[in-house]
Amino acid sequence: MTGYGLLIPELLVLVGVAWALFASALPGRDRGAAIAGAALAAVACAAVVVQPAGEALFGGALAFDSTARFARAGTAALSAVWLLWTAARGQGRTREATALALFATLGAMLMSAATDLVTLVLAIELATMPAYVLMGYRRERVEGLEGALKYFLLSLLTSLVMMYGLSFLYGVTGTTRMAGFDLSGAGVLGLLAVLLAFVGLFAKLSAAPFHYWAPDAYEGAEPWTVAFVSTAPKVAGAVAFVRLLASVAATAPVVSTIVLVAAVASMVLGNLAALTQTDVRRMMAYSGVAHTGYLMLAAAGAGAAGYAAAVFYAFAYAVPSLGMMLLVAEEGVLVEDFAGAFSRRPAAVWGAVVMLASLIGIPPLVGFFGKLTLFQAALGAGFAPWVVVAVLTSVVSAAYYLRIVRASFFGEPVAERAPLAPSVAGSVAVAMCVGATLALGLAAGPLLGWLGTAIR
Amino acid sequence: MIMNWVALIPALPALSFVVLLPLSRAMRKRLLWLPPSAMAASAALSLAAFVRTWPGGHHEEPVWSIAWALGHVGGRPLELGLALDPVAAATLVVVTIVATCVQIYSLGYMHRDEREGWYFAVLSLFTAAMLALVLSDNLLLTFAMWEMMGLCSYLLIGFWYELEGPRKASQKAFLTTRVGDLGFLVALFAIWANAGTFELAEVLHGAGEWAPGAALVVSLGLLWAAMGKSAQIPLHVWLPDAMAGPTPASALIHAATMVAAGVFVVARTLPIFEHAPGVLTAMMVVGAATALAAGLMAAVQHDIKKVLAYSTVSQLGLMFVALGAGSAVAALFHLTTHAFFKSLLFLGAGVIIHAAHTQDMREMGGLARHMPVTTATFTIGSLALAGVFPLAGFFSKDEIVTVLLHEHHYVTVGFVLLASGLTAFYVTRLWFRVFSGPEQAEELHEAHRSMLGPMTLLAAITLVAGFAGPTYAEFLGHEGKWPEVTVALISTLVAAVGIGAGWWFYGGRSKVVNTRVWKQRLGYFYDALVQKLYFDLTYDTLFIKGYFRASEGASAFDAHVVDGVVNGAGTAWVATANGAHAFDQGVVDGAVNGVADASKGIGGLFRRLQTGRLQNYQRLVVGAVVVLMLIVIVSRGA
Amino acid sequence: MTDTYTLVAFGVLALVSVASAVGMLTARNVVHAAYCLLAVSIAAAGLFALLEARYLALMQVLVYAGAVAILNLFTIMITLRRREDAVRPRDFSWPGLALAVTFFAAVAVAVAGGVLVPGVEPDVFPGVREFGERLFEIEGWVLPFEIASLVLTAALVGAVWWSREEGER
Amino acid sequence: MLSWIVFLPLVGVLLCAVLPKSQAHLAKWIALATTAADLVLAGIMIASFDAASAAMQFVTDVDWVPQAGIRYALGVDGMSAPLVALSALLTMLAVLASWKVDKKPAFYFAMLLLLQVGMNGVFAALDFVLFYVFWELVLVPMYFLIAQWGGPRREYAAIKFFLYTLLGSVFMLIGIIALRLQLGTFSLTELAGLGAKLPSEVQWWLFAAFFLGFAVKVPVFPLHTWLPDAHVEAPTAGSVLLAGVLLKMGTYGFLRVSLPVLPEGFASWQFAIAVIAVFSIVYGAAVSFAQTDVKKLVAYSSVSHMGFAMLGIASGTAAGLNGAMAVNISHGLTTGMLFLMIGMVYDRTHTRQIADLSGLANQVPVIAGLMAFASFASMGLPGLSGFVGEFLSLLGAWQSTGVAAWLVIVGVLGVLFGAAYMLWMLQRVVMGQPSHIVADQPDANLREIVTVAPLVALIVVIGLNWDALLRFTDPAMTALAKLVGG
Amino acid sequence: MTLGLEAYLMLAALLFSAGMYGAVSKKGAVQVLMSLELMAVGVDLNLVAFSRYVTPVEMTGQFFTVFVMIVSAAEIGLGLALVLAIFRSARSSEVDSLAELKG
Repeated sequence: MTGYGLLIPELLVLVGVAWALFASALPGRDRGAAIAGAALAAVACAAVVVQPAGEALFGGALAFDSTARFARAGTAALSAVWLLWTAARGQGRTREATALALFATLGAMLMSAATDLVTLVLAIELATMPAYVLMGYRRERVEGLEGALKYFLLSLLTSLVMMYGLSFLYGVTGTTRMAGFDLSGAGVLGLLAVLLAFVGLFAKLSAAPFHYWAPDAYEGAEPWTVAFVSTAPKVAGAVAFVRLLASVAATAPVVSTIVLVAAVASMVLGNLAALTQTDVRRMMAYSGVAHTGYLMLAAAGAGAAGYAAAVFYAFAYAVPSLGMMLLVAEEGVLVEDFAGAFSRRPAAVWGAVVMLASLIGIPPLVGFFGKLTLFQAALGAGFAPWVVVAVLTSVVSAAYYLRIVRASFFGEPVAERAPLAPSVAGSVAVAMCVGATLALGLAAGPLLGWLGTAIR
Repeated sequence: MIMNWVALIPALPALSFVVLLPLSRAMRKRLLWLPPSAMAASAALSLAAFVRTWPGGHHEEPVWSIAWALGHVGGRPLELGLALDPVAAATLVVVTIVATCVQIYSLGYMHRDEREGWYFAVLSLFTAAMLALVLSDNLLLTFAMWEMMGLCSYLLIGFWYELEGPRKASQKAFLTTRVGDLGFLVALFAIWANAGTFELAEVLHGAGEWAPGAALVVSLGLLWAAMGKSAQIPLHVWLPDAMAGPTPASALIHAATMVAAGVFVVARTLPIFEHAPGVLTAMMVVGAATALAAGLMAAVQHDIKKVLAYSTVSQLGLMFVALGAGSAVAALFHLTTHAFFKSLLFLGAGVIIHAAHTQDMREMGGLARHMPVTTATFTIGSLALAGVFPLAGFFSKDEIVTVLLHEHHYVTVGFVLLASGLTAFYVTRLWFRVFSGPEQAEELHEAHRSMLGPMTLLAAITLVAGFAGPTYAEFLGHEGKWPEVTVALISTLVAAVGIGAGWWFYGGRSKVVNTRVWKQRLGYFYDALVQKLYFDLTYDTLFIKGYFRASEGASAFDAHVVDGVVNGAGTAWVATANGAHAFDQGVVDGAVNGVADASKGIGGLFRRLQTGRLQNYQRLVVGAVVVLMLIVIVSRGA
Repeated sequence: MTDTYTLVAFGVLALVSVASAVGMLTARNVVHAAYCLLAVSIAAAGLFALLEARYLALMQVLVYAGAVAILNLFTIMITLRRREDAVRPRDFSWPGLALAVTFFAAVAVAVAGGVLVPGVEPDVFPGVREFGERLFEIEGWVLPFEIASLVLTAALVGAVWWSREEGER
Repeated sequence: MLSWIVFLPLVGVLLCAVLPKSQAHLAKWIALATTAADLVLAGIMIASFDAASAAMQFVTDVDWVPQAGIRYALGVDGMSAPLVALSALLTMLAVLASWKVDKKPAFYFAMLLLLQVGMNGVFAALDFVLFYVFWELVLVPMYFLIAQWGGPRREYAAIKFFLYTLLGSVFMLIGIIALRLQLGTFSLTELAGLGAKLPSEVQWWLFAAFFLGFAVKVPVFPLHTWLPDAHVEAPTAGSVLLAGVLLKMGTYGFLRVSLPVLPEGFASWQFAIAVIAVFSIVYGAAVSFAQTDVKKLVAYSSVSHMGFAMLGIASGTAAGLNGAMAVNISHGLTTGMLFLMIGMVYDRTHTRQIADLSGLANQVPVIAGLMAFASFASMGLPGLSGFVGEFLSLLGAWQSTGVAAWLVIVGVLGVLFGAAYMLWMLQRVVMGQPSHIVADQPDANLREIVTVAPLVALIVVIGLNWDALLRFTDPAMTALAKLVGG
Repeated sequence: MTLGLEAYLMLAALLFSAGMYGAVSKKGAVQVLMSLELMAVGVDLNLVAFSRYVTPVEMTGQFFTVFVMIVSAAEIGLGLALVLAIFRSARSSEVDSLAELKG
């Protein structure tokens, strides 16, 4: 099944998009579209898993190595879960959201396989374009739109800077294929090109000091849309980041220092700011920044182990935080809204505890193994002091994650809340996230094995 | 021939404790016959053991020994063992006889107390511990029994724990003796470090080749422990207060056995002390000082039991003097005789207190006429204590004096004679206060048969025991001889002087003696004695109150400072977070918003499209980019 | 060694583009700014032609000068309710300028110091025909082309969604 | 076999979780059954344990995350077998002690059983990451036990406990990974020999990282401030397990990791640990003397007792290390019993203030007797298990070259101060006239006596026959002492 | 002086920086969008210059430019749509401004 058969998962997602666009004509309208989308995404994920690693396509533009397959499967799975939840709990007209989400998934899947600058840029755009719309999905809520506008303008600025950097990168190396970069002779311009290129990627992954858009955008947007935007593209983003880093790191060592600076800044700033948040969306935004910091700490190690750890960690972050955001969408955006949640929905709250524990890094959950391999790579690269910073900040992260747990277990419910309409599919989606957090923790072996050391 | 029945001697009383422990009060009351009979059986066995070890004398192998492994540390076995040798056999007899007398006596004395069962259980446990200590041939087992006795004395002193007095006294006793025990622990560590075993024979045998300071450390430790247990100055403060316990218990513990354990252990381990001569002299000094000081304090006490308590301290001082002079035999012989007549005196005091319903001698008088047997036995005991001729006290004290003369410690002899004189004085003072003079209590009547029986037995032994001196010495393997005539004369003279002074002050008077006239004349010296030489005062303020304040301070320090510092780190982190958040909201945002609001003039509509906050974000982003670019260029360029 | 014709052309076009860019930034009136932007686009098209990218010049004129500029004006017109709204207050910001200048200086220094390996000059530059052929080669740019089409569709869906009238289920 | 001992309680947890709301009261029976079964298994393990060999027994060793070199390896040797048995025993007694818990019982017993999984796992784990997994796993249930069923300031105490231990353990994680990078393995048995090869500079830093992780748990001054809060606020069963088992994970960490793997690191830190240990002994005793809450008094006493264990460890000699293990086990028994007794008193009088309680002996003689017994045992009276640990630790410290003699003498003072605060507590609480609160309170019922009986038996058995415990620990500790050159 | 690659790059950089200034300082959303368009032009010029001088035969730069143009056009279109959406919803929500409208 070599050759263009490799693209079947992408095609399936495309079919999902089409279905969503013509949903009004197809059975089930919004709900049908979401369910179909979820099913197709799930099948796509299965297809990726089944396919063996194929050789590059389109003259090296798309490489289907194990890291790409891991990211494509992960992205498809995440969006499948999200779509399942939307099908159950989505209010109002959600078929456009389904379409846009699937577009973004497609973009992310391509992004993770792209080994050509042009393809990469286009895939990134395809992944982020729908995100702008999803952020401002509720047309009637002006704050939502304003948040989306801010996000859009800042994101456009950073992607233009990235494109400017990539243009220099192409200019200096003469080729757009990532494999072939040799910046040793390029002098200052080469470094500048790399720096500008990474600015865009930093912004996409919401790493400090380019993370400013995330808290405001998350706060303005609908929690269920934020759930998708903040998690699904992250894995692919990490792969793209790592792939570009790998291609330039050898010949431009300064880049790993830049990445290291950004990593430490993200860890400290992210955790520090999250401590004081009362809106869970802003808290998860800042925690996203912090986790990107951890991820980049491993990538900065510029070793095969570091890259694999970074990508695995992105997935280990994405799964629980998707579950948490979906819970936020159900329970309410403020920490107080979680008060007394345990008496209302014990199972869901237990799920939240598991997911938050994984974000903190409590074993035997997937977050712990993510952090373990990550610290191992970072220590291997001699970043002992920075690992200490990472370790301290993850203790701080325990402080603010626990606030949610404390509220849901011991808080007194402020206002009498109408019990949420029980929905099987909704809780199944959350349950899948919780299950994945637990199972992947115990079965970290095969996952890490699958990731292997594709990226040198 | 296997004499394993010897192990029964300590086992029987221990068994009675184990039997009585789980029972309810009523059940214990019904089984009250068990402890005394167990004790009597143990006494019989001790006598049998004594006969079996006759003629004694000094030879390598103990008559019987048994050992068992307690544990393995670093591969080496940690053994415990019992052994029967002449010293042990003799002391066993003494202890069991006194203990049996006390148990029988207690049947009468304690029968009205509803927790009587518990009293007998603990008494039996105590005796078991003492017997095990006597038989022990292993210093670790000795220490274990040593502390077990401490526990039993704590429980017995604090028997009436509803009252404030016994509660405080028991705690004081336990802690003061434990201060002493620390010395024992250090000695054990040094022994294990040097000899690698606690087996007494091996330890003594190898004592020569130890590291230089080791013998000193061990002997100092053992001395300190003995001072704690045998209430020598400065660790004597607990014994007078220990009188708050039941009198028969005091009779057994604070006359015959526990306090004597210190002397016994030092006697056993004397060869080690020989390797640290300085400690021997120190012991002699401590002994002499204690004998004299305790004697003085006994002379001013009004509580009959306190007088006897200080007298015990003083007599133990004498034993320490004997040990200091290097003669274990003299010390052990005095220990034996003292055990008999002091327990007799205590039991007598018990009867007196029951009769006079008070412990204060000033409210007693004229008991002689109504309690003939008690008076007789008590008189024999007092005379023995005073050191009058045919009685046991005279012989054992003289032996100590002869040893001292033989070792040329003339200064100490002076102290000892002075102390003996004092002893004679306060004994007569006590006798006259209690038995002569006007009766102050109504219907004085003789004690019950079960209480008088043991007292007469002890009185009989006190009469006879003196003459056993030389045979006792030979039994222990030393050549025994009668005290020289000169020494005998001197000590009788001293005793006579003491008794005479006693009679002159307190004897032959019709009305109650008032001592106010003497208080003025002796003035502050008298007050010092009454204040027990200010030992208690200094200990209370210095150690006890000091420790209270120190622990209050430590607790406050821990709750506020250490907790604060460590929590502080956490709160500091949150504070910086709040600071950063405020900065981000207020300053960065405010400035820009300020500008935006100013432009409100052009209609609210555009405000919506205002990109106030966005501007500053974009500036921050571009600023970051520019800064990074400069870094790259500068670093590259340089 | 390039002939004077291209030199002059480059000078003019460069001048025009920079002037209109500055014009756009300093224009008080938003509409004038839109026109300046149009001018920059056209100048850029000229430059592309100079750089032997004739197809791109055409694309630039069609896409930017045509569609995008119109869109700009269109949005401005809608959001302007009164004539004077167009006139915006002076919003010159020193920090902005400082940042931009330093950015330019940094890039300029980098470019000057940069070691650029020029490719071998062909005698005839590939024209629109080669561009067209190369575009759809499998090894060439068909994949980016497909992805670009998807991007456009996504943007279309987003734009339609945002501009849809509320209420229609 | 070991996997059963570790994961059997998980079955109980699932059963409790799935219990319908109406049968919540069945939870305690499920808990009792599972912990009893676990205890039986532990008993069989102890019985069939070959004391002579110092090697690991009942080993199961299978791949878990091969890529990262993490293995699922369980095994016990002379050091961990008694600890696993202690944990199994104390958990069953804790279940018995919380018979009257009526607030969300299913959740409560599920947490208790989850705690046992963690505790058994820590002592049985041979792979360092597995060790770390169980080490952290213990945090979550204990957090909930304190936060949900604790006293008035429970939330603060729970958070403080969680963050303190997490901070310590996170440094340990760095140490684990550093070891993996330096020596290439996570397996504790392999690491034991390899550590010596590391340069002493690295060993110094690694020892410091592990020291921080383990010292928080022991606890050692100045990292101990979480202990009094956690103890006072935790429910009885929580305190029993917290003091009985969780504190032992710290010293166990030292004995299993720090000493064998980093001998030179240990040598450079030896004197410092000895000083801290002796300071903890005296400081803990002094502070507990001034406490007004009896539970806080016992909590601080744990600081003092664990100070003896640390002194034993610092000595590095066979006697000292055996002493440390003896303190571990006997402190678990005595303090566990003390907390159970305090729990009984609290169930009746609903107060723990020493001022309010007095005259227990007359009113509730059985409880008073048992409390006095536990106090004398924890005071280190010969013939009871407390003395074994303290005596051997001090003996080992005296022999050890690394520990100065004067330090041991100050340590011996600790024995005196220990007696002081215990007697002072006994005198005010057990003796004297029954206060109005204590008056007409019922004496201990059968369940309570059965809860405490095994502890009394073990305290006496170990006290009289030291080999009951040393038979297990001596081979392992002698080997360790040789490794450390004590 | 040969009209080399540097000249074009300088010009492109100038345009890009100008656009960046606008993006950072302009108040109105539309103006910011236009500044971003200016930056896009700078990027395109940069790419075409590289294509002409570095890879004249393969014309990679030109293809790159084409796609960059498409993408930025799409983005700007979406941006304007967003601006209009805000405008429409704000106008309906701001009752008082409606009044002005009538006046």
